[in-house]
Amino acid sequence: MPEYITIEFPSRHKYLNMIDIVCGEIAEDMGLKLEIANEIAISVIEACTNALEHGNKSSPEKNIRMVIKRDPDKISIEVYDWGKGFDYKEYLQHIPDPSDIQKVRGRGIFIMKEMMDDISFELVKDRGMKVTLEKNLIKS
Amino acid sequence: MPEYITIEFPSRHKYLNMIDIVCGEIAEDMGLKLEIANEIAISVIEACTNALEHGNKSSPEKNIRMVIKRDPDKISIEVYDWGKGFDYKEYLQHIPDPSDIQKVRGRGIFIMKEMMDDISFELVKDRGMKVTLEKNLIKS
Amino acid sequence: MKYRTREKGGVAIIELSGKLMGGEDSSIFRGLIYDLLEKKIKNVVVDLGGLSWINSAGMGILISGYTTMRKHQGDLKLLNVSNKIKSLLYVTKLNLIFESFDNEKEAVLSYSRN
Amino acid sequence: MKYRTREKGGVAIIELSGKLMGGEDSSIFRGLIYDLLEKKIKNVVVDLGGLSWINSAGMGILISGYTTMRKHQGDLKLLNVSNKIKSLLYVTKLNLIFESFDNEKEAVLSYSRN
Ligand SMILES: Nc1ncnc2c1ncn2[C@@H]1O[C@H](COP(=O)(O)OP(=O)(O)O)[C@@H](O)[C@H]1O
Ligand SMILES: Nc1ncnc2c1ncn2[C@@H]1O[C@H](COP(=O)(O)OP(=O)(O)O)[C@@H](O)[C@H]1O
Repeated sequence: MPEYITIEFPSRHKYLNMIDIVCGEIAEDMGLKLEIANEIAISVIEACTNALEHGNKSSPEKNIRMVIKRDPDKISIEVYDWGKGFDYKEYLQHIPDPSDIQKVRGRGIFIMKEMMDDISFELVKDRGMKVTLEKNLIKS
Repeated sequence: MPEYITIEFPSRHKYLNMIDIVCGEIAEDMGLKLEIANEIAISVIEACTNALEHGNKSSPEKNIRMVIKRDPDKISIEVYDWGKGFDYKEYLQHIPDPSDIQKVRGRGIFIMKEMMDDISFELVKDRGMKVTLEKNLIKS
Repeated sequence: MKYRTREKGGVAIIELSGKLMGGEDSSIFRGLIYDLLEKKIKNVVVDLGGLSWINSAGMGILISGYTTMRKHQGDLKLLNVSNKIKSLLYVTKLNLIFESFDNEKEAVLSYSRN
Repeated sequence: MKYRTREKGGVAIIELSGKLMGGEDSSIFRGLIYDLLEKKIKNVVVDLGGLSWINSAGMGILISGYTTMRKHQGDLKLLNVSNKIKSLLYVTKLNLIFESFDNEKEAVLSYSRN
């Protein structure tokens, strides 16, 4: 039976540290290798940063909701914001080169895609964007 | 405007560590003195332990819900379980002596009462027990 | 909870690490205490320095170890008590029950002084 | 983000601590970079050892510092890159852009080698 951990927090950058620590704690409890744990935490932070900045436009009264689902052989994380979403189908087909140093931003989705096994987007009616990150697990 | 942080997690002792860390992180962000931060974290852990053991009878499929409310001059924490509650009015009038070493358990509520400025209980219909802890803040 | 037990001058030193919080930790610790009694060791020092974490149920585990040892004319003393655990001891006045030390040598020597 | 700036053999060492993650950190760091350029310092070592935390927006801050310094015939190199930051650099191939060191002396000396 999967276990769920849910966290909701205001759209403020300072809470990302807490999210990072929670990811690390859960990964440790699941016995994941540090490298895998880092990839998960980094990706979750990127998803939360996007929810915060692009989805919720940094309005602290808008919450970000994160649901971690622990399965024996998989961890998946959903991140919800209250925004209007974006054309992710188009974006996913033309992800910019992350090593292009003319660009200061625009590496988040690339990083999530590289570090996780699956990433999917959905615009949830009367809600906002939902990003789902999945990683299949190799125990340490 | 107060800020709310909500965490829901399965009734397993191992998650208490995460709760402890989250409390510490939020206390640090609020600039609380370490002593105050410790008192809050200790009390929250006691409330969660009770929700887990007495309220949810350690059934992992039953969640514990914790809501942290940050005000500029106060922090309050609500802890919800799915249990039937207990006769807290009676209990609060006869809190056992915590230094009685014949008793192995029974110090949680005493500790919360000592370390927080206010503790209140409520049996929420169709839900379970709700314990509210409050602490007025002195900045470090 | 994880543990490691050593002996020094007839005194058992139990080093605890991880989390101490009721549940199965309680029976594991009771097992440790009775193992010592079988070996006729009644003087115990519990090193809490490696604990990341304790709650009042965990304190109860130490209390039951203490009362068991006292019943057998022994004692259970604490070593390396963090500030967080100290505040738990103070608020419950259990600091008046448990002798505690910051130094292993002193903790062990305290048993030869009486 | 917190920072401290020092100079060593004409090289500026910027020690970062806390979190580096876009938002206002971006303008603060840009300010640091332009302060150095005004003092005609173009060679920079950024010590990441004290950072508890970075995201891709934080990486962007370092990139913009790097491109600014390069435009002025200087460079921006990294010191004490944690494993977590290393994996961010590798996956984005920015490790090919940033020179990085584990030792301050070497980082500073690397500027006198060319
Ligand atoms: N949750 C979201 N809501 C709306 N737009 C988003 C969201 N996540 C990503 N985007 C869009 O996708 C773009 C690329 O995101 P990303 O790769 O993370 O880089 P960055 O956030 O640095 O721009 C963003 O600039 C934004 O336009
Ligand atoms: N959330 C709860 N639901 C049901 N009963 C509770 C709850 N919290 C406390 N209690 C009751 O109050 C008693 C005292 O709690 P406490 O002082 O924390 O000590 P302990 O949990 O060690 O017994 C418990 O033994 C239990 O019977």
